[in-house]
Amino acid sequence: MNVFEKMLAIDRRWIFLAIGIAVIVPFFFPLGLPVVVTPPVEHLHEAVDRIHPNDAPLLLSIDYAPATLPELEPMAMAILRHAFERDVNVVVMTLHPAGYGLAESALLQAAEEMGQEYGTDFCFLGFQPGTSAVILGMGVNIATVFPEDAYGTPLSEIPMMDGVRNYDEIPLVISLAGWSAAEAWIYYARQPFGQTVGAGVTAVMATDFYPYLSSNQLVGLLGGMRGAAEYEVMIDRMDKGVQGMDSQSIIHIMIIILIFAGNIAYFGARRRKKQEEAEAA
Amino acid sequence: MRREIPLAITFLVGLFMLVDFFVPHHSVSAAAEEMKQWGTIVIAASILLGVGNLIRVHYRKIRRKQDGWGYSITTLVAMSVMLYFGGPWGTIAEGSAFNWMFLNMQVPLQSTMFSLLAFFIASAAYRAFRLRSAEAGLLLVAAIIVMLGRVPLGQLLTRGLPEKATLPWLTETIMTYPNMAAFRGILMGAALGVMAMGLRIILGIERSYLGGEK
Amino acid sequence: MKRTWLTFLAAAAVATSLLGAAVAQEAAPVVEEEVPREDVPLDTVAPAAPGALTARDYLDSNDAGDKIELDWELSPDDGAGSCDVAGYFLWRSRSASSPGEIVAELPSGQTHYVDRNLEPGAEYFYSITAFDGTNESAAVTCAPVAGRVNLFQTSRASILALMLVFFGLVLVFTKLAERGDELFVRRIPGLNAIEEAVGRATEMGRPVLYVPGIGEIDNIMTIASLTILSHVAKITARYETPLIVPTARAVVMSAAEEVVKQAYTEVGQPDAYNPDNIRYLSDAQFAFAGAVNGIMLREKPAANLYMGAFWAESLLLAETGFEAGAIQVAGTAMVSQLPFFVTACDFTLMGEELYAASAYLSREPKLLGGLKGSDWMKVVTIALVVLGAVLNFMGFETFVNWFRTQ
Amino acid sequence: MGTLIWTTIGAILTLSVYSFLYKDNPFYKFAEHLVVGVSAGYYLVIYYYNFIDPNVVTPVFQLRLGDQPIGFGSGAWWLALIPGLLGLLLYTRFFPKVAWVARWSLGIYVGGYAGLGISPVMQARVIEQIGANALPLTSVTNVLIVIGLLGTLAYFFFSMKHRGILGVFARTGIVFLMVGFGASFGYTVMSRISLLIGRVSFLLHDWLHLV
Repeated sequence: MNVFEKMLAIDRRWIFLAIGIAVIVPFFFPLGLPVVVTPPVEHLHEAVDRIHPNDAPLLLSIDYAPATLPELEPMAMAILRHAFERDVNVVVMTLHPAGYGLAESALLQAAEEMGQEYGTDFCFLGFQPGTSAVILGMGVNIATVFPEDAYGTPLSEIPMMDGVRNYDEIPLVISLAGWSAAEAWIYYARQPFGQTVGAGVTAVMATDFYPYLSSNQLVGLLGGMRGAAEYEVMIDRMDKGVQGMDSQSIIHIMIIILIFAGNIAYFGARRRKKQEEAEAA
Repeated sequence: MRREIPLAITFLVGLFMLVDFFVPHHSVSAAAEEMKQWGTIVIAASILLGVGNLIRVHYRKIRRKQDGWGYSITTLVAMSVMLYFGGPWGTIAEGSAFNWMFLNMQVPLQSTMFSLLAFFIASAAYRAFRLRSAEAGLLLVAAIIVMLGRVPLGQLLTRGLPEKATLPWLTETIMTYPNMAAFRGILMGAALGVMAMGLRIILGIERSYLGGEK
Repeated sequence: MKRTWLTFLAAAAVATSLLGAAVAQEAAPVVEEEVPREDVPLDTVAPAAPGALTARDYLDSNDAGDKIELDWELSPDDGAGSCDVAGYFLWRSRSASSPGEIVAELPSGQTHYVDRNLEPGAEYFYSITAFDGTNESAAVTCAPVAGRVNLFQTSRASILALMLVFFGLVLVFTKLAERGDELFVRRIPGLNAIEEAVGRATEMGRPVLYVPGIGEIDNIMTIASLTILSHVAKITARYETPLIVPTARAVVMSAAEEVVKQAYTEVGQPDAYNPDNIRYLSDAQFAFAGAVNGIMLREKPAANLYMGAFWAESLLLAETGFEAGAIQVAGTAMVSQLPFFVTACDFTLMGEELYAASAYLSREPKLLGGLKGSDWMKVVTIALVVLGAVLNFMGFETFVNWFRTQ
Repeated sequence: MGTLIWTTIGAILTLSVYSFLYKDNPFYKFAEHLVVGVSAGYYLVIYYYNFIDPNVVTPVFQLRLGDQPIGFGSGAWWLALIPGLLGLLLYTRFFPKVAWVARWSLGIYVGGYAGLGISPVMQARVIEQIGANALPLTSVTNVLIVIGLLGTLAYFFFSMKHRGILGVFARTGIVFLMVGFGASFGYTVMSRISLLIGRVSFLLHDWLHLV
C-alpha cells in the first residue's frame, strides 16, 4: 500500500477528530481571523447608531427557539451590547412560545454586563401568541397587546415606557428569528405602519431575505453566525460570533483541503494501479 | 366489498377536496375544513398503533433475551415514566417533570444527533467529491466556491478584485441562477409526478397502501 | 374552521389597529394642553357629512360573498374647511329602517374599507358619519348591497385548465396503454441497482433495510415509497432474505405491514413474513435517525434503501450506512436532501424518478400510460414557458399574467 | 442544584451520542433507546392533549351538556364523533378478523390529502413557475434560468430516448443539476457547523463553565 492508497483508506475517525478540535480550540484560543463587514450588517449597525440615547426605545423581538439559538443568540448579544453601550433604551419581547426563557436570559446577561437598570433602561414584555395580530395590535397601542411587562408591572408604571404608545415612538424594530416571524414584521409593521424594521435570520434563510433589502423593506440584515460576527466587529467586542467564525473558517478550509487531498490520493492510486496493470501485462 | 368501500370513500373524499380548491362557496370550504381536522385526529389516534408496535417488539426481545434486551428495558421504562408524569395524575405544564424530561433528555439528545451532521458532512465530502467525470467536477467546483464564499477567509482571498470576481459574488450568483433553475426543474417534474399519483389514488388505480385483500 | 378563525383574528387585528389609529388622531389635541383652557372654544358644530358612499361586493366573482367593499368621499371638513374631522363611523344594518351598529371607526383621510365575515349573500344597509371628537355629522347612506356567493373562483381558472389538460393526457395514454400500445420507458439507473442490492444481501445472507422516509402517509412520496416497498418485498420474499422496515409514523408502519404481508402472500411465502421486522421507532426526527443508525450497525443489513420524504437525517443515515459497508440506493423528491443522497449513496432516484419508479417496476400499462402523460405535460409546460418568454419580450404581458394566480 | 443535575444529565447524554463517532458502544445504545422511549411517551401524551382531548373527548362529553362550543367551533357536538370513530376504526387492526375496517380511515385520510394536494401543487410548482420563468430573454441571467429549467425538465423525460435535441437538453440539465447539488451541499456546511458549535458551547460553557 503506497501513500495514496493509505490516504484513500484513511479511517474517517481522524476526520471527525480534526473537526472536533477545530470547533473546540477557538473557544479557548480565539484566532480572531479578520472578518469583512458587508453592507447589510453595516446598515443595521447604523440604524441602531441613529437612535437617541435615553429616548424612544429600540424594540428587539427575540423570536428564536432552541434549535436556532447557536446562530441567533450571538446577534442578540451584540445588538444589546451596542444599544446599552450607547445608553439606548431597549424593549425586548418574543413571538415564539419557546423564546421566553431564551430572550430573558440574553437580555438580563447583557444588561448586567453593561450596568443597565430594569425599568429605566430596558424592559421585557414576554410572550404573546398570535404573531400577526400581535404585530398589528402594537402598531395601534402597545399597551393593549402587552398591558403589563413579563413580571406583571403595568406598562404605565415603567418609567422608560412613558410616552411610548405605538410604533410612532419606536425608531427601530429588530426581529431575530429562525422562522417566518421576521417576515411577519415586514408584512405587519413595515407595510401598514411604515415602521423601520431590521432582521437577523439563519444562514440558510438569508438568501430569501435579500429581496427585502433591495426593496428597502428591511433597513439591515444579519445572516447566520457570520452576520453576528460582522456586527461584533463593528462594535469592537468579539464574542461567540467571531469565535464561531474562526471554527467555521477553519472547518470550511479543512473540508476543501480534504477534498483536494482525496482527489490527489484518488488519481495517485489510479495511476499506480494502471502502472501495475501495464507491468503485469 | 372490503376493497370497494374504502376505494369508494377515497374517491368521494378525494374529489371533494380537489373541488374545494376552486369553489369559494362557504358551505364547501366549511365542510372541507372540518374534514381536514378529522385527518389530524386520525393521525393523532394512530400513535397508539405505533406505541403498540414498539411495546410488542421490545417485549419479545426481552422475553427471548435477544442481544441487547437490556436496552429494550430502558426504552420501555423511559416510556412508562413519561406516561406516568404526563398521565391524568400528572401535568405537562411548564416546570413539570414531564416537561423537564422533554427539555433535558429529548431536546439535547435530538440536537446532538442533529449536530453529528457537521462530522458526516466532512467525511462525505472527503470520500465522495472525486473528479471521476466532468459532472462530478462541476459538483466539486460549485461546492468549493460556495464553501469559500461563505466564510470570512474566503472573502479575504479575493478582497482586492473587482466585485464580480469576488467569491461572495460568485457564491450568490451560483445560488440564485443555476442552482435555482435546476431546483425549479426538479420541483416542476416532481409536481407532475405528485399530481399523476394523486389522480391514480383518487381513481383507485394506486392502492398498494391499502395492503392485501384479506 | 381554523382558517375562518384566523381570518377573523386578522380582521379583528386590522379593525383594532384602524380603531386605534382613529383614537390616536382623536387624542392628538391632548399634546396642545399647554394652551390655556379658556382659549379653546367649546366645539358645538358638527362636521359636514362625508360625500357619496358606495358599497359593492368585494372580489366580485372570486370569493364566498362574505365581504363588502366601501368607498366614500371625504367630509369637506376633513383636511380642509374647519379641519376638525377626527374620523368616520361606519354603520351597518340588516334593515333600511335602523342605522344598525357601528362596524368600524376609521381615521380621517381614509376613504376605503372592506367589511369582512358577513353572512354570504345577505343584503346589508350601510351608512357613514363624520365625527370630530364631540359631534357626529348627519349620516350618508347608500343602496343596499349583498355579496355574491360564487361557485367558482375565476382567478384560478388557469390552474383548472392546465389540470384538466394534464388529467386528460394521463387518461388518454392510460387507455392507449391498456389497448396494448407498446410504450417505451427509458432505463432508470437507480432501479436496477435496487435488485442488485437485494441480490447481494441474499448472497451475503444479510438483511435488507428499507426506510420509507419520515413523511406522513399523506405525503405522496410516502405512497410512492410503499409501492416500491411492495416490489422489494416480493424479491426478498422469493429469496427468503429478511426485510427490515423502520418507520417514523404509526400509520405508515401499519400500511407497510399490510404491503409487506400482501407481497409475501402473493409470492407464496406467507410464513416467511416476520411482523417484528416492520417497526415503529419514533415520531421524533433524530430519535428515529439514531435508532436506524443502531439497526445498521447491529443487524448489519447489506443493502440500505431510502425511498420517500427525508429531511436533515438523510446524510446521518447515508453516512452510517456507507461506513457499515452496505450498498445504498436512495430516492426522494426533497430537493434540499438530494445533494446529500447523491454524494453519499451508490444510486439516487431524483425527483420525478421516484414516482416514475413505481410505474416502471410494476410494468402495468395503466401506470406507464401515466408516465407518458406526464412527459407530454412537460412538453406543454416547456412550450408555455418559451411562448411566455417570447410574448414577454415583445411586450405582451397579459399571457404571462394569466399564470400569476396569487 | 436542580439545574446542575439536569445540565449534567444533558451533558452526559450529549457525550454519549458523540461517542458514536468513535464506534457503537453501550453509552450510545443507552442514549438511543432512552430517547426512543421518552419520545414515544411524549408524543402519546402530546397528541392526546393537543388533538384528541380538545376535539373529540371534550366536545362529546361536555358540549352535549350544553356548555359553550369548543374545539373546531363547529358547534355540533356529534360532528366530533366522526373523527373519534375514524380513529377507533384504526384499532381494528388489533383484531385480525375485522382488521380490514381500518382501511376506511386510511382511505378517507389518504384520499382526502391526495385531492387536497393536487391543486396547490399545480398552482405553486407549475402555474406560478410558468409565470416566473417566462422571462424576457434580454439578460444573460434570464437566459441561464430558462435554459436551466428546460434542460432539467428534459432530463426527466421518461418515454423518449435521450437522443438528438432532447439528448442535448438532457445533458445541459445534468450540468445544472450537478452545479446545483454541489452549491447546496457547500451552502449547508455552515449551518451544520453552527449546530455543532451550539452543542460544544453547551458542554464547555453551560455545563463546565470553562469559557
